[in-house]
Amino acid sequence: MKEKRGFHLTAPTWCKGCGLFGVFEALKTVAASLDFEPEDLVIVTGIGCHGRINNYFRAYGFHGLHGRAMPVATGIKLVNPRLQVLAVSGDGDAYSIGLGHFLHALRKNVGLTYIVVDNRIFALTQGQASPTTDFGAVTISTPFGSRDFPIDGPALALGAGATFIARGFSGEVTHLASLIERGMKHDGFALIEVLSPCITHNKVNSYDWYRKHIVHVESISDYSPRDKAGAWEALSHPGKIAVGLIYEEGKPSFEDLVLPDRRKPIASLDPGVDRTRLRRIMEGFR
Amino acid sequence: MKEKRGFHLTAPTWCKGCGLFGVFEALKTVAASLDFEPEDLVIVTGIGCHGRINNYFRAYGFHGLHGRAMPVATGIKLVNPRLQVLAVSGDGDAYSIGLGHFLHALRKNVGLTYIVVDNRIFALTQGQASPTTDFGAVTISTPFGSRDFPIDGPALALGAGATFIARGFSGEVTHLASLIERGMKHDGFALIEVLSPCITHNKVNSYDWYRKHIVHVESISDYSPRDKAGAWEALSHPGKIAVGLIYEEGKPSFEDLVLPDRRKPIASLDPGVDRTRLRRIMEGFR
Amino acid sequence: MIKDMSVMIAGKAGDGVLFTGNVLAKLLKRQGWEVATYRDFPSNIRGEDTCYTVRSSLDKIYGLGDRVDILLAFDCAAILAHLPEIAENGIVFCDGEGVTALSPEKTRGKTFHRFLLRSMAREKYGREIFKNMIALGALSYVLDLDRDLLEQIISETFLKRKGEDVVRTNIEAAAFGYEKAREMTTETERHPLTRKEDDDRILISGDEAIALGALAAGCRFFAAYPICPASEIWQALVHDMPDFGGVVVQTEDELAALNMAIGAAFAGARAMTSTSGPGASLMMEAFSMAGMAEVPVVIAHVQRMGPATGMPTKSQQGDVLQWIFGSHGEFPRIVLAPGTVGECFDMTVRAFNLVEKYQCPVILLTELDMGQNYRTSRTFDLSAVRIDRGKLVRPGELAALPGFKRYEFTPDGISPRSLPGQKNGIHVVESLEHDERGYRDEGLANRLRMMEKRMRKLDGAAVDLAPPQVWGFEKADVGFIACGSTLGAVLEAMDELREKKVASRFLQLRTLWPFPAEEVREFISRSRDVFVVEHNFAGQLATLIKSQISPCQELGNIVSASTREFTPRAIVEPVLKAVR
Amino acid sequence: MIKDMSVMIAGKAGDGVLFTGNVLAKLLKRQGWEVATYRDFPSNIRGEDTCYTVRSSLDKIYGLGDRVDILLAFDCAAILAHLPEIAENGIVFCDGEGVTALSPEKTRGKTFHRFLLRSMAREKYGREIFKNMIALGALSYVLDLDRDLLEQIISETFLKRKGEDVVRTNIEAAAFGYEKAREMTTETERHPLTRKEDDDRILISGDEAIALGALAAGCRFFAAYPICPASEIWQALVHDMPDFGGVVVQTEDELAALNMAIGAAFAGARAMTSTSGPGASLMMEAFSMAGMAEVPVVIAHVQRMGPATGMPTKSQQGDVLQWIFGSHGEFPRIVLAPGTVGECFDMTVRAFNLVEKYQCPVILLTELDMGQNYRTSRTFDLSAVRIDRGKLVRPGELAALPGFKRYEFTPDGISPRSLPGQKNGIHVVESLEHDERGYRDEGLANRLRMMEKRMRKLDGAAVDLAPPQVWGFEKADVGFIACGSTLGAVLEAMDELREKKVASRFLQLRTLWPFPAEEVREFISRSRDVFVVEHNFAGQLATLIKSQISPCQELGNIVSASTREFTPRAIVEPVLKAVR
Ligand SMILES: Cc1ncc(C[n+]2csc(CCOP(=O)(O)OP(=O)(O)O)c2C)c(N)n1
Ligand SMILES: Cc1ncc(C[n+]2csc(CCOP(=O)(O)OP(=O)(O)O)c2C)c(N)n1
Ligand code: SF4
Ligand code: SF4
Ligand SMILES: [Mg+2]
Ligand SMILES: [Mg+2]
Repeated sequence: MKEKRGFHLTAPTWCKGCGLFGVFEALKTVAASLDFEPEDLVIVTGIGCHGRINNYFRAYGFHGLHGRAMPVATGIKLVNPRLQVLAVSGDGDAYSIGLGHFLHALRKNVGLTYIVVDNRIFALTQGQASPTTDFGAVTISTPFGSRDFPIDGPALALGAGATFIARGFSGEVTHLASLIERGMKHDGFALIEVLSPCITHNKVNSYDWYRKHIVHVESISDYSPRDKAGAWEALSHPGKIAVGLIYEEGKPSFEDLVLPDRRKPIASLDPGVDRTRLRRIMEGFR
Repeated sequence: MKEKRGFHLTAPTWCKGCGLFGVFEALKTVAASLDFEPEDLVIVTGIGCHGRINNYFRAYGFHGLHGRAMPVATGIKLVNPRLQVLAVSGDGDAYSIGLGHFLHALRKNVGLTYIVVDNRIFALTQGQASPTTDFGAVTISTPFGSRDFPIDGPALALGAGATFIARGFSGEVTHLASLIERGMKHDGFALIEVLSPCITHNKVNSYDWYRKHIVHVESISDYSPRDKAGAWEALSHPGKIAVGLIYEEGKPSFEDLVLPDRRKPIASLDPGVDRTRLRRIMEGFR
Repeated sequence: MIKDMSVMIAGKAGDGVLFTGNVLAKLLKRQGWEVATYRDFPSNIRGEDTCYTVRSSLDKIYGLGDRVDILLAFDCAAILAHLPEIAENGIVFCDGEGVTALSPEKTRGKTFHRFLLRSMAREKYGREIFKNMIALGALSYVLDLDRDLLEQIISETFLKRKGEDVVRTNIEAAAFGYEKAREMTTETERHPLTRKEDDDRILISGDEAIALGALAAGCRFFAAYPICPASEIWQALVHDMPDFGGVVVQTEDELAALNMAIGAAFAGARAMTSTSGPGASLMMEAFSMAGMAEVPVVIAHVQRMGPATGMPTKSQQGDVLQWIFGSHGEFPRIVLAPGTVGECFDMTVRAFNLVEKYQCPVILLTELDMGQNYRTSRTFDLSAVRIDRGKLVRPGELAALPGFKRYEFTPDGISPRSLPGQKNGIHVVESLEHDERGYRDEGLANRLRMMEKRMRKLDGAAVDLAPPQVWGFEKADVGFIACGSTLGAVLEAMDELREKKVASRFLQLRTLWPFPAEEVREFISRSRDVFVVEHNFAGQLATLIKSQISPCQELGNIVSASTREFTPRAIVEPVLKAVR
Repeated sequence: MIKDMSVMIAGKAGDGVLFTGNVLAKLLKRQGWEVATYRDFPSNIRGEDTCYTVRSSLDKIYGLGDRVDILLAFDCAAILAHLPEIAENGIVFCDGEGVTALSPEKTRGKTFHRFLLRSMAREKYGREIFKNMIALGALSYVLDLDRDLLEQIISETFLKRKGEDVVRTNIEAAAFGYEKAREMTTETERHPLTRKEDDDRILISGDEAIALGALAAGCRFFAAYPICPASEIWQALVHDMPDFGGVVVQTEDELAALNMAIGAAFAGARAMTSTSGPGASLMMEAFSMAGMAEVPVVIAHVQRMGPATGMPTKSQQGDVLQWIFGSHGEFPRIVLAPGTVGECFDMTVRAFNLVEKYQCPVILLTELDMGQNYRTSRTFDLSAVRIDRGKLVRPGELAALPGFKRYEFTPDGISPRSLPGQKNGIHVVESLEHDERGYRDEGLANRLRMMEKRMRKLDGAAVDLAPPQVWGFEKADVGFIACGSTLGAVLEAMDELREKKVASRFLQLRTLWPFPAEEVREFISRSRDVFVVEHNFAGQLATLIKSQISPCQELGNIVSASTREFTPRAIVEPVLKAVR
């Protein structure tokens, strides 16, 4: 399938100007350019505005529970590693309620592409603070200003042993698409955080605001995504948000490590009754 | 209370030689040296061998659910910031089921001292792999060798924005006590991970093994726990485990940030009916 | 004279339907009328159908009824969707084309006005958003509402946040709408409402009433995770909590929320969390712990439609049995189900006393319909609010005790409670089975006594619990049993039935657990036909009743899995069918 | 001739009681006897009392009975604890002092031997650990067990892992114990057991039987988080799963475990998780999702004592209602309760067929007593195992479909299922309310139809579910209803009652939900006195029955909150009291 159209199911009803449109476009571009069919892709989503993507994107989809995209996606990948399993969460979904799952899928290096659409707000629930909301920000849940120090997803991922960390911006669709594409090709867990304005509930972190604050790592001289110390350094500038491919390393993926035979997906096994083998096990109980 | 004895309730029934004895001793030492009374201390524990400390240590205690020590401890601290709130978890409790809570309490910089007794195993449940179990280790849950890449608690904490990170060893009680003491004096969240052998279910990571692998940061020339890059570097040597005060920074604590008045603990408020104020609020619904 | 009147405002999410409805409701209330509102809205971000009904009456009303007199539609889709609900002689104001395309049968008896709100707003004020004020002006003409009151509400709404200019323009837009409606309608099409004195009343939602109750009851710790339709409790608390010296914490999830509230309660705060369906399921483990550890925590659960993520903006009574029979292991619990906004307040106050007296979790179980919609109510009676902290021992008392036992075996099963920081009160709160001092104990004898002790705590609780309220005739063949937000529909169904010469009684359950078996058995035995009315699919309340009253005669069960509020009609019809 | 015999081995955690008991059980089984074991152990790490009872019989037995013939105690505390249980003419072997201190009334009719296992082991082999082999040797003397068999078992146990030397020393230690016992006891004190041919039988626990059933049923994905007493299912699966091409994943918690199993099931695996009390409560949200999304997932729940962390090593039937009435929202579910190890196997196989046929979560509900204790059983019948994947469409069929609808409205409510990767089968599994293709739909009409569709799925399920099994007389005044691991106690109570001229019948519930109302109603109506027997405090099974059978006559309820296994005596006594 070399056509973006093949993945376009219907026009999204996100607010006009929402960053999620950028993510949607980037995803379609990648899907077409990687040349697979809609049925080979599974998009597992969390609950939030981001989660509605299943209704717009043509592919198998699993719109599950808030914060639980990771274990669902892991289950799918292990049972059928031939599938391209892409998970999409929001900052609340991934970093608040889903934080534990996120880091465990990451450290296991499960072969998933995880797109965290970070709009620094709980959008679908009308605008409460999220773990990435700026300190001091006034939201409906923090009328006197947020008193939580925000989480930096990529920094956390680095500390947790991630093998692929990228950050994109939904205002730069082509760049974002290139990051997602690389993430999809990565054998193992790929985190792609997307800076994505919520124009309705977050008036501060707008497109312009992001444009003023982002720094492309490509523009840092001698930057190498293979250098962990450099990656750490790039993520340590308050007020400057590093975007681009921040870190990458090679490590066996979870499915390679735990599956008896990756080329024989569990999904295609005949669950027939292997009486000989079962009888042998039963002998052990004599 | 300047006496260790005052905190000793009864002799622990951990396996003879268990690292938890070292933690127990260190804690009593600190409690006596910091000169507060048993009633000023609350120990919140997780479920696991470590959690039994409430039965042995004289102080208020909360032995709650597996993985949920952090929110319970946070609730206590906010309601009565005068209390010294100490939480004790195992590696399973803190880094497996409780990982999300751990990182959220940490990033909020709640004024807790969090001792994670890391024996690299689920001990109480008879020896399954934990998130810190070595790659390849054979445990009852991983008869063919663990296929998970272990988590490094301090590294993760650094990535998550911790303000105090230390690691001790239950084979070095005095050193450990000094770290805990510093942690208790820290205004904000203090993580103290303790390398602690489980002599029953983990035959590999023994006292000797740890002695061979630990490196005291104090012995690194020019090491400063205020230097994040240095801390990162100290945590990045495969096969070498950094112990000591790894990182420290000053930041307001959560209770300072969110409580209307820290000196008027909620616990001591009279929940009397402030009819004037309530009536004023009700006026808003006319 | 018009005594009862329903206005529906319908459009798309994002159209300002909510704002318009809220102002109208407030206006009607200030005019002295009783008001009940109903929002029917999608969980989508924008673009889908939404509507807001404001019913008002000179008499006390508890629910929505089942008739719409005036429809103000922001588009034609809204008309098509709601036409069947519109009463004979109803009036429809509609923006957009298409009204003319409706078949005469459908529109017979109803008056249609093309009312191009959007273009008017754009032309006159350059921005569509003023359509809402124009609409409000038009409605005040048709209903002959007090224009001074409207101006007053407009200024209350905008002055602080937006300044005088905005207030002025809005007032102007309302006046413009008023004139437009006057030009358009004949005098006979008006539904002028009489004006009464606005007495000591408020217009409030169930969620807001719970928040107010919590503050009144001394709740000083609130931890929660955002979720529809419980977040409104939080919204209502968060501004005022600091003034009371308390704190509101947004946790990372619901597991943390309940555990944190439990920690806070242990440390001495009156503590609470609130949630809805998915979050409630996530709280089941800590719920069990609160029962075991005897920590006093209040959980407000505003039910939405399940299962799973379900329909976050639709109401249902689908989670009733979970709180009664859910979670692992056996422990005492109290489940309260307020049926009016007034009861939301009262029962919240009561909940905080019960929770400390009985030292077991207390659930305030309401529904989205109750939580998010508005009702007029007498101003809540603050003088009746009393704080009873139960067996919380004072520091002085502790010194006198020969050795404090947190889980002491007492005749009533309730043990003294000390707080961390108190001398001589040291104990462990233990999630494992424990002895009287709180230390782990797995002995058989201790276990049996501890189980007995915990379960016995509620044996005498009936005196403190809200007993069922019986409405209607002393003697009647038909009996209803229901709880929560179906109350309004049941009461109006009773009126309709009476008109049809069927007398009925109604037992409103206000405490679901411990189950008031005596009262219910007695009620059932005095009725020929009993109908359990509930807003769910499987008949959870009926299941509960049958499980607790045995032997029990056959019960009728009027259920509705509808996404909309229970209507009197949905009750009257099956009853008539059954009894005739 | 001795036909029934119980041996108890008692000591402290860490003493090797478990090992000793296991070997004895295996030995008795190999000798041709029926065996039932019972472990009573603390959740502590070491030092607390623990005991292991091995009952054996020439006849079929399902439970432990309530008598101990021989006690082998590693210390005197054990004697004091268990003395009341020891039968007339019982024999006690005890290490340690103190036996002599017992009052003559207490010891009357029982023979006591000081048997200094520890010092013997230390003296002879330098290590206390050999006390277990010495004990086993002594028991084989007293019971006249086959020493070749014992040697064979010793070598099976140690050869692979520890080598020949260890085997040899252990065999020697056993021989030594045999001789010591011979020196010590008189011939009349022996209880020689006859030897039978060991036929086609196995000795297996419920957890192991479930694991085996899962492998046989084609389960190829297992995700779980460690918890007593469910981890044994995992232990039994983890070694063999790779050979079957499947995978076992240890997740970070129970929320992940069930969600991951759901993901795996969606992708096409037969998938399962297992847990106990606290973990089950954590699974409630995903349970609801499986119901909503119609994903076929099997959950094995081995009940332990709650509430909260409770007593992790004690059994209880305290979580029954949670699976039936728990979680938020309403959705279909199937709850199976095997009563024997054979049923653990059969029902697990059945569960995997049911789950794919009905596309709703299936719960295998057992108890610690069932899960961790051993019973002899016929070798499981593999020839009867059939795999039925329900409406799983094959890729070929998909191409022919005019547009695949995952949630198609079908007459039976069950819709076709495609797997990701299959062409023409694209759909979304949706946790929100959805249309036939799986896309979010909040319309009223769709909601009503979808609810109906899901709830209708089980209407015809009775044919596939395990019907209740009725044991005992066709006509009898006394009827028992029970499920799960109380079966053994009920059956023996029936025998005892028969001896006392009270005839009884017993309806064993094997499917708890959907509730087999017809069969239960019929059974109840044919009995004068019905007793619901269950291992919990509040009578959950009785509550369930009353809620489903209405009107329902009064039911007796024999409950036990004891930390120990249900005994026949606990049933016989109340029944005799009630019926006489
Ligand atoms: C268990 C549970 N708790 C709470 C909710 C309510 N909820 C829905 S979306 C959401 C947060 C969404 O924030 P985010 O993940 O950042 O997504 P966004 O809407 O910003 O894309 C919450 C709290 C839920 N659905 N489930
Ligand atoms: C919700 C829940 N799941 C599982 C368990 C069982 N469980 C008890 S302790 C434990 C792990 C203990 O490991 P760790 O935290 O490292 O403590 P340790 O025993 O090693 O000190 C588990 C899984 C539980 N109690 N609760
Ligand atoms: S509310 Fe925010 S995140 Fe959601 S669709 Fe609108 S702009 Fe996007
Ligand atoms: S099992 Fe391990 S962690 Fe637990 S008490 Fe024994 S040595 Fe310590
Ligand atoms: Mg967001
Ligand atoms: Mg551990």
